[in-house]
Amino acid sequence: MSETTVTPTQVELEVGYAGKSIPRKEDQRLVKGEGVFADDLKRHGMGYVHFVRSPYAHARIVSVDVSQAEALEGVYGTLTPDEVAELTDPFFELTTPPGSQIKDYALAVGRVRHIGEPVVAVVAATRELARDAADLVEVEYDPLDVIVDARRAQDDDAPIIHEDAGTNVVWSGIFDWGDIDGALKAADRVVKIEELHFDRFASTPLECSVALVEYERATGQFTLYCNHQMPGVAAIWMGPALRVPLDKLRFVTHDIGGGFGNKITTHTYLTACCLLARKLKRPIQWTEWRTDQHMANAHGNERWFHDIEVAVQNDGTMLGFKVKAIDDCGAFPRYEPLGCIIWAQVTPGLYRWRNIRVDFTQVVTNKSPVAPNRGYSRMQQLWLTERICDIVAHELGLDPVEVRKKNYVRADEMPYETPNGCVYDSGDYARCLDIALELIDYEGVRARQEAGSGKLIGIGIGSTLDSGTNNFGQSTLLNPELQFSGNNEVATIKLDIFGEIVLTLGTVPQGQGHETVAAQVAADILGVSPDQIHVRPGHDSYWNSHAGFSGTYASQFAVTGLEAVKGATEKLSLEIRRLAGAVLGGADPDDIVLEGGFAKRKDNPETALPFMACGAIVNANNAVLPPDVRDVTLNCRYVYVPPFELPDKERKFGNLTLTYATQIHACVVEIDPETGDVELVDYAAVDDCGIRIHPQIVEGQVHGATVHAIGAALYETFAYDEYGQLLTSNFYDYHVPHALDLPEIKTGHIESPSPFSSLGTKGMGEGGGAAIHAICAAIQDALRRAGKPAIVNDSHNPPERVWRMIQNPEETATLVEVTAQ
Amino acid sequence: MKVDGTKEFDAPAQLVWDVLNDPSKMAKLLPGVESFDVQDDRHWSAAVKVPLGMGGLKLNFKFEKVEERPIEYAKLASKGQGVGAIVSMETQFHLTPDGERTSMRWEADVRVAGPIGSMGQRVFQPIVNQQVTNVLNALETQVSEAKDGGTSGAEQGIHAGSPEAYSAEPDGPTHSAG
Amino acid sequence: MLLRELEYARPGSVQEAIQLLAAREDARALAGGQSLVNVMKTRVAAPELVVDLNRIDSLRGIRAAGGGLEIGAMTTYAAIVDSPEVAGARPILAEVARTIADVQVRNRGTIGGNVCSNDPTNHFPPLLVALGAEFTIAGTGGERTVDAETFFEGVYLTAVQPGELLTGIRVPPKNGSRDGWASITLGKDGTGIVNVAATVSGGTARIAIGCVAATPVLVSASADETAVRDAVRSAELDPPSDVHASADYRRHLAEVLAGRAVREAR
Amino acid sequence: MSEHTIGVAVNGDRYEREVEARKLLVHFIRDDLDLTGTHVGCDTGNCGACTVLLDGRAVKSCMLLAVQADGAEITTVEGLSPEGELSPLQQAFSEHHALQCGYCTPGMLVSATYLLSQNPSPSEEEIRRGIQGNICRCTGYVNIVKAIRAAAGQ
Repeated sequence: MSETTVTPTQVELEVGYAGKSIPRKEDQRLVKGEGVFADDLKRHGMGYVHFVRSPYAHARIVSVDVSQAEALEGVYGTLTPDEVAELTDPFFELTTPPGSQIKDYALAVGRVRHIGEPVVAVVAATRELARDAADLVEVEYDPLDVIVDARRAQDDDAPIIHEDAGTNVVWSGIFDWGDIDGALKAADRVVKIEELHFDRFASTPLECSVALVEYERATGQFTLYCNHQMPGVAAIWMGPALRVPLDKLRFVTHDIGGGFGNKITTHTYLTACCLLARKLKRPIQWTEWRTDQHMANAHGNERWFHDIEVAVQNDGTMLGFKVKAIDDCGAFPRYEPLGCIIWAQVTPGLYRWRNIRVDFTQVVTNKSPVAPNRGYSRMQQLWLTERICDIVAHELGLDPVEVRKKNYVRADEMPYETPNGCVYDSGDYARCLDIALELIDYEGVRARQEAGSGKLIGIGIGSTLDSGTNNFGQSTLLNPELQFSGNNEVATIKLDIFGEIVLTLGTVPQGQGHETVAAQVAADILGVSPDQIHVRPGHDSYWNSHAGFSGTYASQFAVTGLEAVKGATEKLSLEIRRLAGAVLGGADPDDIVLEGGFAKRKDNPETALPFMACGAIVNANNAVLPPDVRDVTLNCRYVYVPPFELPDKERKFGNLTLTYATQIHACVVEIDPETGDVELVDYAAVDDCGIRIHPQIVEGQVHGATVHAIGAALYETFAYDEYGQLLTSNFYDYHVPHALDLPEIKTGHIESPSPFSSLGTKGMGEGGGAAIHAICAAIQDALRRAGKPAIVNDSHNPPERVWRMIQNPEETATLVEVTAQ
Repeated sequence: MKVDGTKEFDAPAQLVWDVLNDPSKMAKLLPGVESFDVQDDRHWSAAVKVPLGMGGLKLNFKFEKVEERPIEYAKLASKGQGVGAIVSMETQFHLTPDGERTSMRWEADVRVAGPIGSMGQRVFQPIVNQQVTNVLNALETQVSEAKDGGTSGAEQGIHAGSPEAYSAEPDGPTHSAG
Repeated sequence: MLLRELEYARPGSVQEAIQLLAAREDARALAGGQSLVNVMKTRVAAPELVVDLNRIDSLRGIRAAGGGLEIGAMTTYAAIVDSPEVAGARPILAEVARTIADVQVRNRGTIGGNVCSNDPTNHFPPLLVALGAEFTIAGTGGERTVDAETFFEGVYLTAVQPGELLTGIRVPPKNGSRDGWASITLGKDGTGIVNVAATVSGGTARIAIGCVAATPVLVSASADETAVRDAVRSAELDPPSDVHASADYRRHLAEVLAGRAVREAR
Repeated sequence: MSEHTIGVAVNGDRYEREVEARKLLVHFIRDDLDLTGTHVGCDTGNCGACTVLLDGRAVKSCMLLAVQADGAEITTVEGLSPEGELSPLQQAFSEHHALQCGYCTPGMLVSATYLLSQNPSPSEEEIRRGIQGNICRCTGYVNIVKAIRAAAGQ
């Protein structure tokens, strides 16, 4: 089942590119080092920014003195908190009062609330000088008590991080679907789990955040060459804060060195750069360093689950569960509290559970703000559902494989409506699981476990869903005042004067190969090869090929992006065929076929109009045009709008997302019983994302998402000490997987076409953190097989934690209680 | 991080107290002091270069005596600021006279903020140990000098990089988490 | 990434280097730079003068000497990995060097830099203590030799004084002994959590443990695993606690790894 | 300010420039020579995005001062293939989808080039060891290993 498509180097000219792994258009420039990343740009007279950052997790700013810094030769100027407070308004908050009273600015105003928070910006002629000057800025702080543990944020004696809000709670609400109280009464047993913790980590794209900002005084126009991955949303934050209309903020991206959601909330820095460009009358260049990125940009959401109660029948069938969740969003909400609802896209995981109550609270702490991170908010929920499966199975003495199969939504139930109104479009979870188990030789490993060896062997399964194409109406379930709903994406395609086909996307790719995949879809419609379609790299809001939700996030390109490409290209195809029909003797557009760069009459293929002629006529020779095709522009913009409705705010009910790709992963671990060191010895990832346009790219996304989750499970953690000091601020201590850390990752797939997208595709790429769930399950399996009754209660399991579970399994075993009734 | 320990002196408590409460003598206790300035008997400051192999870490320290009960107890707060690091320290001394000898119990709570704080967690504890050992050795020298009424010992100073500054100290620091 | 202003000198001889180092209080020797440059990027270290040793040829090279080895301080990890002399005399040096970080670091990083920076997680300090290496230090007053037990003085501190230079390391002959190494790292070849080196000779194991105190802790025991573990358990360890491992866990690892290093010594 | 005149040959072109002693080699390559294929992905020498060949050996150019490279021959990603063509490794990276965002790719290609120069037919373990100093956040290294094997004719 493990498959890799070897790409032919020569592509034959033929119709039917979709579904084939053709060489990526992006690769030519990237393998030669000719990619254009934001830090590669330079401008005459530009100044380099260095941010002076807080050494404290929580402190009052007593005074700021930039005089020495400004006096240094080569320094162009500074930006202080007082200036920011005067020149900008706080960024708008998505949540309800009192959380919405939180004031978030480009620099720390009045207080610092996490380590590394930018306090002053200094601009100088060189990077080094800017840093020299930053060292001369004097900031006096009065340290305040800190909160690093989200569980303490609501205590009476907890320091209040945002006095304007008067509480550390950002958002709080209860989601109640079905009848969990009835289910808990009716069930044979109730399994109670006291506490589980989903740890804090981030995908840490290798390219940090960057911007080069120019300001044109004549027009008040800002141009931001940057690597923001969702510029439309950045503009919505920044325009009002800077008190400028949105069109005055032109965003340009080109190649982006990975995003994974971590480049959605850089608007604070971009705003500071805008203010500096305007104040200092010169282009401003900002490059974030890795340590800064770790301390003060975008962590993933950390979440605590308390008082879980699962209603279970003796045969392992589960009726549902209830839980109290506390989400830790760090010092500022920014994209939050959207994480308080996004999880609900996968409320019951892959399971047929009808009764679920979630009491959800999000709080601020003195840690780095969070941002959407690959698998955003769903992977926390999916980790919970997977932990529930394994803990219930082990406590009841059942096989986790059988428990999953018994509870999975079945293929014949698709499309399946979850208790909260989401619609799982298609899939066959049990079949995917069988494939995954076969790939790791499940029976063989079970036999090895029985035989025993020096190492503790464990098998784990992670079953997840990658929900793609958000219905932004879900935000109204958090805040009924918000005016967001649905989704959209744009593509524009034109046939130019010399016959070039130019495709412009609204998406903001960061390595997903959009240029290639979009060209495949357009090529099939236009009857040309993908080589003949120029897809503009990156994004430029001046192209006017974007809409409010444009961007690359939330596993949606294969649906929103490609539907837009398809829509625009079909429009262009129709225009070409109308034009050719009119020129070639008045044929009906349906009687014209596009092939090999010609529009041909079906009844007489020798009668054909080359695309070049089409482009030339419309653009430069239009006096010859027949009157009924004078509306043809050969420049077609299409906005794709998925079929969503507003959710029911009262019941918190509705379809929150359009497609659900499936990931079923299985792994084998070997644990050194003396040290707790976990070695991943076998790994299989089975994916079902419907129809695959470019199988190799899909497989690449599976590899990437898997390794992010492996890193989170074993190595990566943003750990803080009690004073709010980040202990893993660089790649020495924040260990991301290197080549030697990983086994070969086997892949398999099935294709269950989505009934909700015209290409049968589903968004994919985020995955659901399946490796975290699989590795936790495998560790628990190994412990149980060794007679240790421990449960894995944390998503992050470094050697010492595993060693402690081996030494003292009771410590976590006592978190679980099973009552029979 | 909290460190504490005890130290015995072959000198009367008053003498130990005098050394501990004389800023100019205190200055000599600190490793790598480059300059020293006394504002009043409760406030003083020092420019310090903490010796580290890859180059000294320069910090400007301000000291304040926040509490004292002669001759048995004193509490000092200090804060050192430098590039990449802010070191805050709270130090307490308890002296118990034992005839011509004195027993000193001490506690220090050291906090490091700034980029270095996030980098060197595993090395703070040994580095703090080293510095504490230095201070205790220097203190012993000062006390015995004061007892002898001479000054020569202090000036020969314990070179921060010299081996004797770091020899294992039987009554050196112990740790508690923090 | 942005260093403070500094001056740079590139001496061609040890004598010249020592003169430069002795003349300026804030001068630092720059060996492979795989640690020092990093520290300078943070500006926590900011030497005013950097004395680059990379063009002093006499500091490089590995020589077989009386069954043992003489290794120049500026010999890179890569050179140790590839050295036939090392393979013949003390192959453990190559086996350990091979696990330091990665290819690029091994191409620049030097054994002298490794021991002089003396970070508790470094590989060579415990290894060279176990092997009983000797260190040659040159200064304006001439050369002196220091044994491994006294060379390492504290975190980031060694017997090399300001104005001095480590020029070479002498590793004694194997003489029938067996050398072993065991470590737990953060990921494969990542930051060390605990490192243990052992040399077993005539039924006695000489064990040096890294990252359980400011300097490698030397323990001797009879060479069976139980005795080794007992000896480590009763040794005076003062392990740091950090984000990767508590002091207790490090203490436990020291014991387990010491047993393994001895058991697997070859 | 301490300035030095240095001479280097990068991808066969000779340059003579004044540099501040404190300037890192990677900034010299990117900012002074405008060879922006060499990237910066961290500030601690872990990620390998800045890997170049210095006198034929793979090194991380963020861990050297530019002045240290005086007199050296340097190869960056821009020098891996003749004008207009791809090297077998570059070709294999594209064919096997060994890159997604492409940010680590220049350093990865330089490390892989170095590996094959030292060991023309490496095992999978040797390949992984050879790229251990290069972090990729997109591919999980699966297809990178595959591409290097393919370029080595395996």
